[in-house]
Amino acid sequence: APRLVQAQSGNFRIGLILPMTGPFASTGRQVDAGIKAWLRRNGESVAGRRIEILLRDDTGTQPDVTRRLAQELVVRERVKALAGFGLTPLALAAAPIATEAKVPMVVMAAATSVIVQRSPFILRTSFTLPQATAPMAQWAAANGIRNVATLVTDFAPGLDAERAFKNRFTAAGGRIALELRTPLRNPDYAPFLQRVRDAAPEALFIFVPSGEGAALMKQFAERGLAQAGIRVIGTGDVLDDDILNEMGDVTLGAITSHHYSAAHDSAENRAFLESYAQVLPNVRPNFMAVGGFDGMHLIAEALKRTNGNDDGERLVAAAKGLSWTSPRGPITIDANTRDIVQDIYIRRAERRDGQIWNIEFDRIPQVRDEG
Amino acid sequence: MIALGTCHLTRRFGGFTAVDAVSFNLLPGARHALIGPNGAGKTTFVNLLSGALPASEGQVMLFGQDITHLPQHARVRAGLARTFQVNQLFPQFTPLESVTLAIGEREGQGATWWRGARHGAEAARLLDDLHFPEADRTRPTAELPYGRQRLLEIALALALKPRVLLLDEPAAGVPPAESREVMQAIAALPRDVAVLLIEHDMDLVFRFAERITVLAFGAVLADGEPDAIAKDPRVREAYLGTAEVAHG
Amino acid sequence: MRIALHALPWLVAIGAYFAMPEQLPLLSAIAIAALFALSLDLLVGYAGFVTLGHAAFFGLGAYVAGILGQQGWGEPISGLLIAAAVAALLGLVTAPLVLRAGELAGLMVTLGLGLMLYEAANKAAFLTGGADGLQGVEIWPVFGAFRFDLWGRTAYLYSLAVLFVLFLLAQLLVRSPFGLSLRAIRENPKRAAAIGIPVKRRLAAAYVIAAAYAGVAGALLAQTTQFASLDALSFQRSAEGLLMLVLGGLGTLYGALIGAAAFTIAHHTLSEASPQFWQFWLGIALVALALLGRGGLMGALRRMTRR
Amino acid sequence: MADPLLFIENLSAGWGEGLVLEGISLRVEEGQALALLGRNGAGKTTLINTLMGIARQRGGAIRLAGTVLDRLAPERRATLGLGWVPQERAVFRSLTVAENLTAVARPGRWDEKAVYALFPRLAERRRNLGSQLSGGEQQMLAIGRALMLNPRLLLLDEPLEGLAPVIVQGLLFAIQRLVRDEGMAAILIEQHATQILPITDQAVILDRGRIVAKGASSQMLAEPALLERHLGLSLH
Amino acid sequence: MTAFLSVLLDGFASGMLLFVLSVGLSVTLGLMNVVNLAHGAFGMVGGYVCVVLLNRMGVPFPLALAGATVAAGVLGLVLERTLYVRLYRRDHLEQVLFSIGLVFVLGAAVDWFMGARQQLIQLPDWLSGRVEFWGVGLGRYRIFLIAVCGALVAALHLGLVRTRFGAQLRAAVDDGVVARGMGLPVPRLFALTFTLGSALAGLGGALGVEVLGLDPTFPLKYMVYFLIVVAVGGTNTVIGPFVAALLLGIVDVLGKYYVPEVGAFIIYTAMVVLLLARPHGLLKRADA
Ligand SMILES: Nc1ncnc2c1ncn2[C@@H]1O[C@H](COP(=O)(O)OP(=O)(O)OP(=O)(O)O)[C@@H](O)[C@H]1O
Ligand SMILES: Nc1ncnc2c1ncn2[C@@H]1O[C@H](COP(=O)(O)OP(=O)(O)OP(=O)(O)O)[C@@H](O)[C@H]1O
Ligand SMILES: [Mg+2]
Ligand SMILES: [Mg+2]
Repeated sequence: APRLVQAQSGNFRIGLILPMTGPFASTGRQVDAGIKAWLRRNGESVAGRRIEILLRDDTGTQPDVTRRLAQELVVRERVKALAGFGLTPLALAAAPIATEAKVPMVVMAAATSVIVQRSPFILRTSFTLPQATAPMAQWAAANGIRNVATLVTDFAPGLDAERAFKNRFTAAGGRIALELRTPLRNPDYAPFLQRVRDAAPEALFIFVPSGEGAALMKQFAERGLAQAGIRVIGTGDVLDDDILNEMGDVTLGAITSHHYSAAHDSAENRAFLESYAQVLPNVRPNFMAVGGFDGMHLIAEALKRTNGNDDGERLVAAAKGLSWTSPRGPITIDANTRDIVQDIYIRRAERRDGQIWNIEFDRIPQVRDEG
Repeated sequence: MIALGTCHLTRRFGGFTAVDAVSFNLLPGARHALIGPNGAGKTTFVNLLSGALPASEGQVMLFGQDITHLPQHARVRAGLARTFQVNQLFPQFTPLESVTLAIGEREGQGATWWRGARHGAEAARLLDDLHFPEADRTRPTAELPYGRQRLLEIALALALKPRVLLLDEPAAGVPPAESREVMQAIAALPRDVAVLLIEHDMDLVFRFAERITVLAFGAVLADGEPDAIAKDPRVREAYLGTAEVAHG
Repeated sequence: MRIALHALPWLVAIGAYFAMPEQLPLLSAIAIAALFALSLDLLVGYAGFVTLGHAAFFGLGAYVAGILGQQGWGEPISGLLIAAAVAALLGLVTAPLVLRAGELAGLMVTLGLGLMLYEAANKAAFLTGGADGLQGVEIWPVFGAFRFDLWGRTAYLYSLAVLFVLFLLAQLLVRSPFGLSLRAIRENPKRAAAIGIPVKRRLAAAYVIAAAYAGVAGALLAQTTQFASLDALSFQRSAEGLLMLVLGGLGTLYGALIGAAAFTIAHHTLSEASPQFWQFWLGIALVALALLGRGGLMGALRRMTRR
Repeated sequence: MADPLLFIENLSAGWGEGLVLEGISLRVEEGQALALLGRNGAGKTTLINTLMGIARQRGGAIRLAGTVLDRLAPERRATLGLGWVPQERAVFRSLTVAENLTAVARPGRWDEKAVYALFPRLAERRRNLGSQLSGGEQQMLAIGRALMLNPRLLLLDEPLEGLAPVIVQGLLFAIQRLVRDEGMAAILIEQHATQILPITDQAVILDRGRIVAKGASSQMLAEPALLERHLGLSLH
Repeated sequence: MTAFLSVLLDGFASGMLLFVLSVGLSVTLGLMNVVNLAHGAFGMVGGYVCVVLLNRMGVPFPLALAGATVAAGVLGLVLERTLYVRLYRRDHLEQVLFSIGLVFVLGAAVDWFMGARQQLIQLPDWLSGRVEFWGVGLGRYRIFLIAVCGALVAALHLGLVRTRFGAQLRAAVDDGVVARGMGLPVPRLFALTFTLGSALAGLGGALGVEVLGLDPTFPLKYMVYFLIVVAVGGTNTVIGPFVAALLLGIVDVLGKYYVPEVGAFIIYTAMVVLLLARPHGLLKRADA
């Protein structure tokens, strides 16, 4: 009968499960490239063990496939860590495998609050929506916006964002004029935006999955909402660096809050951009990429701390409480929640040197998930 | 008692009336022919009787029971069987399979799911009676020559042991020698089975029929003994032309 | 000789358990996909009724079994039976709608109903967990003795056993007069009605049976993975089931098994070898098969053995 | 000697791998009608379908007015002058009667009006779909459709089937006129030999894929024993 | 009231787009009876060609549209001559197998060359922004869509369905063997029509980039919608799918505006109800 063999030498295998095809393929490509960028920069050997990545495609839509892939990776390929996880349901489906197999599971992209609670072996290097959203609500309230409509995609992260925004914004004395949820599939934003126009709020808060922001922003401009005096605020997903530049002038002036912008001004980020460009030329890294980069860093650091011992419980223990300076800024893996604590930036879309960037102009330090 | 009767049976297609208030009776054991020009509404009439088409107006009675609104299969259960002018067969089934299936349905075993089909022997006997060549019985129907398919068309109806049998041009495409055999098999059906024959082959019609109804433009043009029909000038003009009519 | 041929797939399946102890999760996935394809074969292959919404029954079965397990009734076998019954009930309720419309429209009605159920499950998050999937499913050991383990041993043997039993039942069914009448309806519904076959009722029966089968397949998935998600109800699931069936060959029952195995293995191996571009190679395989082989893999096999 | 209109030599043909016809040799001159007789399954339809390039020709030669047809696609044969009335009629179901005629029309004496004059019933049903015609109406349409091609050689596979006696008379008369007066040639298949022998010039009897008798139609009519032997037909 | 009109017009435009995207399928599936689920893939190719012409080569938008149409048409022609010809007489389900395979291949190929990211275009000025009529606003691009689509419907109806060509095509579909026996050049008819269907798909894909976005999952993402339009509209016509697309577009947009909570339910329910009421298509009566 098969058995988990406790190998302490040889390659350290990481099972990386990502949506490499399907509607969320760009997430997978970014995370994967982020990891490759880290390996290129830091070498493939950690604590005397060669890092070996086994990449699997979960197509982004099938939790049972994700689960099966995780199961196979631990049973057959004997990976010592699971990583990746582009979407919440997929991460949730794999969580029991991590628990049962006792391997660390590093969530690099999925962003709903609950995920980390589903297994004591889960660690997160992406972000959570409440974490990114609350500062936006606070900023809006502090900058004289009293009356906001919200528009989010109707799935778990969207609901997280909606709730977080509402709580924080109303607590700060603001008013939610209208709450709209758009379907995940075939969203035609026109009718929703028409309602926003009818309601005439001072600003529209938006969360949509990355990639969708383009259509939404175009519609926003076409309907003349800006002329009607409605501002756009949102989380960074809307103005994803991946396609921000192609989205064009309609984005200019939009205010978003997020943990990473490719325009972040630091030595770490410049180094990251450089190695990333070697992996995926002509593509700007986005917040998914930095989640992959930092996730790889987290695994490597933990492995260093255990001196190459790949016991899952020891790895997780070693990872807890780690702090370092990431391309996005200073971050910490909370020792209790295993979730990420990081700075959130308020950014404005601006044109610099012919390209459009999210330029950070305000910072809320060390934000925790309040999910 | 009337085997099959209609009362003001009407069928319209859009603005076109294909069957126009036809009242018609078929007696038990009748050997009755229905003739008429092309497009007179004969096939439509059969479709109304068998339930393949719903009637626009009027009634259909089978042995005193109103079957106007019964679905097709219920009419078959009640003893009404038909053949089609254009072959309607199961192309991938062999003739033996097709007939076995029909017999099984007749015996009410079509919903049986826990064992195989029976009645193979009875099917073989029926095909024997119709002189259906042995070699053609186990080939897929689609590969059979046309004439053989016509014969199978009739075999399927006979397998149902109907009390009323509607035949829509059974002899078309069958050589005269064989069609005579077929008609003999039909004539040899039990005397209480009523048969309604639609046919354009006047030899066959006058050999077979004891009574003839002529349909034209959806309505009954004439009805009576073969001799009277053959002499009726209206029928000659609309349908028979100058054809010689054999008397059998 | 014939018997040996019939036993072959099952011997292979049992052999695989011993030969590939590390591939059991994949093998279970194949068994479940095979059962789903089998249920489609009854409906599409035999009765000739194409559906694009069969995942509705699969997903319903999955959620029923999953919710039972979540709410404290984790007994697997009764879970399967209840899932089958609920799926059959949905089949019974929707059959008149689907059959009313006729061929192309009926096909699209199945699609529409499937999509509606998907949306309903998405909205009913309190019951289904919505887009996050159903959490906290606990399934008890089979016969109180065999726990669903990490290696997937129990999962595989359990799925295989269920598949085997239902396959035998399906075989009985298609060889019976009932099965013959379904084929007759597929071949020529007009004549079928004229020899006294209640066409709609038979099709409805086939629809309900296929629904129950699909429900069991879904329940198996939920039980062996202890999880259920919206994707079990998705159009993609329906379409994939059809692909497997056509790939294997319609109207043979074995085609469903072979198609499910071939498709799942090809998908798995190709996507492992090339996580980004596996669809290219899978696509080439499907195109080639469609061009070369009439009657799918079963057709090709038959032609080979006839030589 | 000039080529006849249709020249068939030592033809063998069938469906798929199977062989149905063997050693068929025939010629049809312009302005001639040929009766093709034989029991069910004798291969009459197969012969016509081979001429059309639909059944598979396995050996021998077919020439139409000197042009070798052997490898030509069916549509080429039709444009060279074959006018086909298939046994199953096969009218185009989703086309109206008028469309059935005009879609295949080629210039010549036969146009929509001429067809309607031959079959007044079709004129009445002009806007009906092909699938909504009665059996006899479909037969008329199939014949009319073939005439619309203005062919040199008509191939009529049981054209009388399902037609009312009065229509049959008219049609037989029309075919006779076509052949005698317009110089069209025709091959006619019919189960009732006695109906077409009077209007054809020569006759051929097929049995199990071979020609078993051949001769002038008038002569055949005069030899009931021959017909009876090969067709199982007693004339009275 | 003006809000209602505005939303109604949006629905109208959205239906028009749906029509342009699906009309190619009503040609291949509806007229030719080929279950070409790869329809969306031709649309995707059109979309990518448009993006490349526009963004990388700076071709003006109308020319890029034409380029997309031609490119998809040529691709369709090549594939028809080499592959689709072999499938005409096959089972519908085998056509499904084939065309899904083709979707996978083309999707992966596009991914290889262009990546998996969303592709975006910038419209020329004369097509961006919005005009107001009596207080009812409508985007310029949507007006453009309505115009293009109206022209297409008229052209297709008069030039394809109601002509001798259309009758010959339907004859070829009804019975290809007999049609050839009647002298109709069936292979050529099919090749031409398939090319037309693919070209229309390409045009639809190119027109859709601005509104729907574009990535390699495009063919599968919208497949269901194409099928709905053709099924609800009925085969053998382009007016039917046109009405169906309009109806679905309007119902969908109005539903999202007035009862956003019900989400995608509305369009599916509308489809099922329409199908049950008119199983043979919007314009056909059941027994006709
Ligand atoms: N679905 C339909 N729609 C419109 N007209 C129809 C339809 N079905 C039949 N008809 C018309 O009804 C008339 C009667 O047709 P029917 O088939 O009953 O004739 P018939 O008497 O059987 O003729 P035949 O001897 O040629 O078989 C025909 O003119 C036909 O065109
Ligand atoms: N489409 C086909 N595919 C395969 N075999 C066929 C096909 N059509 C005819 N055959 C076979 O060819 C042989 C000759 O049949 P054919 O149809 O030519 O006879 P026929 O003389 O026209 O008979 P009938 O009087 O019944 O029309 C038969 O054995 C038949 O089974
Ligand atoms: Mg008739
Ligand atoms: Mg014949």
